[in-house]
Amino acid sequence: MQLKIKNLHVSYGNIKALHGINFSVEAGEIVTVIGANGAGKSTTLRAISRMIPSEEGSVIEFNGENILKYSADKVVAKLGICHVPEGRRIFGNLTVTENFILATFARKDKNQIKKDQKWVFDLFPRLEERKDQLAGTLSGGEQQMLAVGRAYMSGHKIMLLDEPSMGLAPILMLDMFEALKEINRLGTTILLVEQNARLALKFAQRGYVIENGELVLEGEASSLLDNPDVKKAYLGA
Amino acid sequence: MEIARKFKNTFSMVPMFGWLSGALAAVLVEYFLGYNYISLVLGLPKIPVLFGTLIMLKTPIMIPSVLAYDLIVYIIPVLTVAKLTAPATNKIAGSLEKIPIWLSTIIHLVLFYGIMHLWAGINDYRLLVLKLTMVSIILTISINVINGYQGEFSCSHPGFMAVGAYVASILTLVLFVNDKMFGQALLPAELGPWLFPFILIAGGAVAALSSLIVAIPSFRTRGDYLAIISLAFMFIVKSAIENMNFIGGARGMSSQPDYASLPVIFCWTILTIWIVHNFVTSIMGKALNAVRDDEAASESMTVKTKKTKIIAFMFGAFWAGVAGGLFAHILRFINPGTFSIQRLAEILAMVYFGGLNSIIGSIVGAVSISLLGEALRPLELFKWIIIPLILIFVMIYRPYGLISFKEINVKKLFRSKNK
Amino acid sequence: GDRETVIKVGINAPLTGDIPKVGEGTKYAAQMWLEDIEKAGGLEVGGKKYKVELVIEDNESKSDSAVKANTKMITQDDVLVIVGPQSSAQAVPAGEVANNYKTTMISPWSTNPATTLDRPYVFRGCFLDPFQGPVVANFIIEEFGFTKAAVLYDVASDYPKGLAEVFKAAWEKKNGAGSIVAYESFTTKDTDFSSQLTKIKRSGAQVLFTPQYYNEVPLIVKQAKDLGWTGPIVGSDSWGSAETVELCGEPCYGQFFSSHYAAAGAKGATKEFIDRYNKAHGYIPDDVAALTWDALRLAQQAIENAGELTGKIETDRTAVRDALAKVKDFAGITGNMTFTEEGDPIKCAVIVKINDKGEYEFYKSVCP
Amino acid sequence: MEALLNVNKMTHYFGGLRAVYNYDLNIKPQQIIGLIGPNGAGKTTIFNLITGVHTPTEGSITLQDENIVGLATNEIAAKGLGRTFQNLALWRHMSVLDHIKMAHYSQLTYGLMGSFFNTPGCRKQESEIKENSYRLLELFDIKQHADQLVTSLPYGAQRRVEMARAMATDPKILFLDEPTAGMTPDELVQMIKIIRQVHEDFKVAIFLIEHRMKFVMELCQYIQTLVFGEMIAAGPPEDIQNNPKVIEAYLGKEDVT
Amino acid sequence: MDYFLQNLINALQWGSFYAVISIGYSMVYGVLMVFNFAHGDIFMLGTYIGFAIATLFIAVFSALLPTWVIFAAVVIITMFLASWIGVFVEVVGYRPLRQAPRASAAITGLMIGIIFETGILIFLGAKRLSFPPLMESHVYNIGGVYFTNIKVMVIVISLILMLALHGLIQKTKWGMAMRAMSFDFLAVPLMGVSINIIAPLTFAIGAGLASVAGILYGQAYPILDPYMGVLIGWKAFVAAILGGRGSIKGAAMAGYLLGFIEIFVAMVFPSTFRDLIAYSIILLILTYRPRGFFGMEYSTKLRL
Ligand SMILES: Nc1ncnc2c1ncn2[C@@H]1O[C@H](COP(=O)(O)OP(=O)(O)OP(=O)(O)O)[C@@H](O)[C@H]1O
Ligand SMILES: Nc1ncnc2c1ncn2[C@@H]1O[C@H](COP(=O)(O)OP(=O)(O)OP(=O)(O)O)[C@@H](O)[C@H]1O
Ligand SMILES: [Mg+2]
Ligand SMILES: [Mg+2]
Repeated sequence: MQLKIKNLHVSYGNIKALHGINFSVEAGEIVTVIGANGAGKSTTLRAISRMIPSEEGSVIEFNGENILKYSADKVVAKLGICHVPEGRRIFGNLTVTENFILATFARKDKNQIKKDQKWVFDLFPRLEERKDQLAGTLSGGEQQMLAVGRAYMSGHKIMLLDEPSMGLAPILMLDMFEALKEINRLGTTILLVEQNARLALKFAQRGYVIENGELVLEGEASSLLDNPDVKKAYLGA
Repeated sequence: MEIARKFKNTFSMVPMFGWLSGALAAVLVEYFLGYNYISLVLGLPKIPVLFGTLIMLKTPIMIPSVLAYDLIVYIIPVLTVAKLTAPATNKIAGSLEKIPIWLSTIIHLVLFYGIMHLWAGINDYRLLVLKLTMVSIILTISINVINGYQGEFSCSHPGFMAVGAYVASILTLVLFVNDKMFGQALLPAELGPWLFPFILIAGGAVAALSSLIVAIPSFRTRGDYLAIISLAFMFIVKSAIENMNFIGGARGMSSQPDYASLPVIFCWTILTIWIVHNFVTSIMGKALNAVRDDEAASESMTVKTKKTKIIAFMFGAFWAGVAGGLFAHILRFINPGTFSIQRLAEILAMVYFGGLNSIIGSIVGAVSISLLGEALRPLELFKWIIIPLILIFVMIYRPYGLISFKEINVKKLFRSKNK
Repeated sequence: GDRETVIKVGINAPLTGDIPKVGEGTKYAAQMWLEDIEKAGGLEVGGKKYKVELVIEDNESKSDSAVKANTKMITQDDVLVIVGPQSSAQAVPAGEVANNYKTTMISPWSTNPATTLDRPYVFRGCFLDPFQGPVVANFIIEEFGFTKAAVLYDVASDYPKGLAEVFKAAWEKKNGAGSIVAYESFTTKDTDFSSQLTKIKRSGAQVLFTPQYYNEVPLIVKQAKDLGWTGPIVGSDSWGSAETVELCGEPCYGQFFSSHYAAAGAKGATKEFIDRYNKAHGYIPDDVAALTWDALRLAQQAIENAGELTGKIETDRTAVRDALAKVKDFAGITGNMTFTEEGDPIKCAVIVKINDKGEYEFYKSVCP
Repeated sequence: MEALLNVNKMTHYFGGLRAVYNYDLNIKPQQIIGLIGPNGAGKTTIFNLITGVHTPTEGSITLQDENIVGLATNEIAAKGLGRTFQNLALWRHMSVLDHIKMAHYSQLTYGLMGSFFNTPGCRKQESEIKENSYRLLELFDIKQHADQLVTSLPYGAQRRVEMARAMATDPKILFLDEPTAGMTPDELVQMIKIIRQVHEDFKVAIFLIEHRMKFVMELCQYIQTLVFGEMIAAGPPEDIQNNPKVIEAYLGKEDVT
Repeated sequence: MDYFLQNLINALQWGSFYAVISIGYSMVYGVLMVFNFAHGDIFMLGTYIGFAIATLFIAVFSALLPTWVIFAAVVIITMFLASWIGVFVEVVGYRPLRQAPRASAAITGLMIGIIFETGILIFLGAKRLSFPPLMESHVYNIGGVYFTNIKVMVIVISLILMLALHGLIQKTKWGMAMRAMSFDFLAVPLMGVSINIIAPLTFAIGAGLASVAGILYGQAYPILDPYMGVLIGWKAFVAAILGGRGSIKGAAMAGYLLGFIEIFVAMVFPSTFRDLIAYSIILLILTYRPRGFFGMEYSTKLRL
């Protein structure tokens, strides 16, 4: 079990967003979390990458190690958990290359960094063409590629993806998922959050469904695709 | 905790009218018994001026006496009268609810003014502090229009205030006073107090016009850059006045007539609160908020953003100018140095301490900082450690200020608490 | 009432703000005075000894604060007399308050005529700008025989600006219009005067007059030297602080300024005061301290001369004022004083030379 | 039928970047038109050009035969172009009700003095606007949130606030920029319903940008496809769906939505 | 001509101070997007620390070590100590307010500044101090243009500092982290970078720069008082923003510009009008260049 989450509670001020979530992800798997707006999907990812604090009693373990004792930057630097946040959050005032350099801030393995960089540019040739451009001037799809590539560079034992398809043209969406498959094939576990449930379930091996901060369903992706409740609520009958 | 809850329960049914009655009782007690009996018995040299804080800090031995004084003169009368008369005052409040709200507001205000008048009448220092505090209230509300409601970081307020102060001073000196600077008065001095409101308005109007220097660049630039423009404006005004020798230059102007009496200032404060309240609660005024939160969206929602910005600056500057005019006639001396960075820091402290986007917040901010500044006088230097520390804590725990995004609701305020 | 009558003396001083050193000198001088009174068991008025209290208020170097401080001391603390504020910017508005409440106020250091003008209750302890300006101008003309002078002053500050104007008028009266070849200014808290000094140097001026405070003088003198200025630099009473030369060092040696008193080589009561102050606080008192001391002694004499204290503060205050106005030939440590109608003392100015040891040496005395 | 809005040969450059080239548009009353195209094709830019946020480098825009190029955004909006924003542009410190009220700005008649002194005229108009606002809130099913701050609302509700706000400006044409971004299919179905209802109740024309083909196909009578600022295809939904150029540049082979 | 050259040197020296102080300001401002109203007082405190160190070193080592060693040692030790003031200000005044409106952080900065001023006044009394000269001053005269070795040193060291800082910000990954933080500080930890290290580091560099400026300032204008940082702090604020949000290059240029305006306006016009004209020029510049010199257009913020 690579990632194990037990009894995860999170609140924003007085608003309780997660009420005790339990799930786990095996190494090399692609797992998706689906749910309506505001269900708590992004919150789950943020809790894992320590962008927000979890409440007392929550357990998040990575390869048996307690994540909660690390701060957000250590989670990336020490454990190799990378997070593609909602809304991309690329650094618009830095060039594409600088975004990549920054992602490797805590890494010491110079050679591997070079290899990773080359691999990312091979995966997204568009980025290599624009490597000296300010990231803020990239188109939406390019920014999304940068966000994924950058996350990959910061460490890639497991990648947390928050709605990578948001606002992408259909054709780009396909490219993006191809790329993610490739990343997974090379050994990165993927935990994917998506609004586009059909796409996500087609892509993933297993899936979880969150409603109002609670886990309500889990199972093989294909079985969820056939589940009548899921169909009705998330796939559009 | 338990006590606090009990206390709250006991007094939750006292209406505003009841509290005012209590305060009136307290002030009457002080007026008639304060000097000759209570303070004498307690061994105080005089009636303590700001609830005794000054005496306490200067001579700590007096602390028990002062506390006893406050208890006997203020706390006990206010609480007992408020509590005892609650049934009666609730009835009154109930019947006041039936008359038009403006009438009931006026009744409350008259009562409130009466109390203040008595309280301030006991000692001229109190009176002066009260006057300057009210000017601070006007000033803080007016800067809140720009920095809070409209969301700019404007540093030009001392400049607006200076313009208002100088224009009003020049007018009163030219029109009503025989002085060295402008010679014979043009009008009989008896007219002065009657025309004083127009003079203040003129000061405000010129300040409002001068604010265009900041408002017009604000079409193209916002935030930090505008902060610099407004700061430059402040320096420009100061330097311009220093160069105008016919109005005294750096030396300043003095001998303004004594027109800024307590009732005059009180009326202006209430007028400011009333007009600014009306404005910021109307759609026209809420456009300020819209422009602050998202200018582009406002444009697309038909809001005239340029006009709105100009209004915000001119409106804020107008009241700052009025406050400046009042200030000049309280102090009866102004010089450019009065309107400098130090004043800016003070105004900013008041508005951000009190709370953005809220008139009550501004009142609270102005009153607390003004009174704190006076009350901590005996600490001399340490005052300037304590006040900043308080401000830092407020900013950390309430980043928008003590009371922010909250408007006055007169109806609720004066409501009868009979359940 | 049954309250004990205590004589309260208010001190309105800039303890914080721009010129805290002035506030400090004021406070120390006042405390020394109080010590003396206490040693004597109080102040004797009309055969009765009264306890004396000091009420020291900070005016933060701000005019509104000075007004508040005066109002507080008068209406709340019931002070009998007020000493201060020091700078004209605060003394002018604060004097208005004192006069309105018919309370005697003595500003030790304010040289602006407006402070006492038409205010029967306001006095001062020093000479005025219109007197000092010509004194300096005449001194330079007599001493050096120069005909072209430059002035450098702070336009935003009341005192330097006023004095610069008076000096200019006096100089041009003697040497003709245009004999002030450079009349340059800066703003409070500026520290770089290179542009103005470059201009002054180019103007061909033979002497530079700069009526600035002790924090600017060292900078002006040093920068002038750095820019190749070799002529004398002359100042006014605001140079009088011991810090001027301490901060300035050698470049200031040999310069002249007009003042109320000269510390080096002082004799008698003046020396006594200087030594006592120096012992208590570790430095030579500046003119502010000396003038404050004199102002307090003046107040003391007026109170003693008032006849008797009725305990009714309004009456007593007026009695003190009348007594003060009558004071003749008061022997202060900064010179002998007699008040004019306006409440300004007629007293001599001293030209001080900063000698090679950096001491303030008496050079000559100019009397009106 | 007479055209409401006419855009003719519009071209726009951002510095050296050609964002829109030779673009034509013609909207008739009550028409629903869709605009699709890859990311960065210039769709939002077209919205911004028509609504006056940017002024086109070349070309003409007329609204009911009146030239609107060069007018300020608020003037154009007041003439009847209401819009929503791609990334939600709500006023974060204002309540939902205030949002709707604010959008009535161009209809205010009481003037500054009216608002300073709270004149009867001002009070009357403000209460009328308030009533009207509640009506809109009800229609968009957000009345229960009226006094809440928008930031505390769920995302879908925020989108509805935006749309209600746009309707409050009393538009003749409603511009919607990706109205279903980030919505679940379920919510998407709801949104289709709301838009249909708005279309019927208010008799407005609608011009919308979307990436969700299901939505576009179902709602629009006419679709334009933009690639690199140039229109590569336009026509009824069926034609577009099967247009090989559109498939190549935008849709891709597999149906993913 | 020599008149002009003389003023050019004057302006270069004076502008150098504005430039160094405003790049220190711009460090913090550019990264954390807060107005650091405490910066002027950090400069003041840095100068006092420099004073203490310099006095100590001159007393103890002046016979043993050459001047330049003492100078270098004083600069380095002062920088090190002063940078902790920056860390302190960050931790106490700004960290708790990271999510708060920027104006609130500006107010805390202002207040921390007042505490520093008053603190110095309480501990050291009202006495002003004179900064000891770290090297002997020589006046040179070339063709009627006077300058001192101190002036030259001030200008040279300022330029070196600016270039070094520019390199740090543009070329190193630490600099990238700082710039990234100015864009979106919440996303920075996702890169494995701790904002609780970058933010204080930025403040520390800003404070360190301020203290070097303080030492240089102490050489040229050797009078220290608790309020010495107030006006210069506000002017650095003007310069930092005039230069453009977060642009070190811009802040330096604007600093020099401010110095040049002040010197040359006084040269050409009557000096009483100096502030009036100088600030009118700044107002006009910003009216026509509403984003300062190098202010970057934040596409994410401008796009609809
Ligand atoms: N910064 C925040 N402050 C307060 N509440 C928040 C914040 N972020 C999220 N929430 C609330 O927490 C809950 C869960 O939000 P979350 O962003 O995790 O949902 P989500 O499933 O990712 O939804 P979406 O599909 O809209 O991204 C929602 O009710 C949301 O309103
Ligand atoms: N203000 C601006 N300055 C410079 N370039 C801009 C500006 N606004 C947009 N652009 C550029 O114009 C092009 C078109 O952008 P636009 O926002 O119209 O795309 P879009 O079709 O709406 O894409 P998406 O589907 O991703 O929203 C992009 O390359 C963008 O970077
Ligand atoms: Mg989410
Ligand atoms: Mg778009």
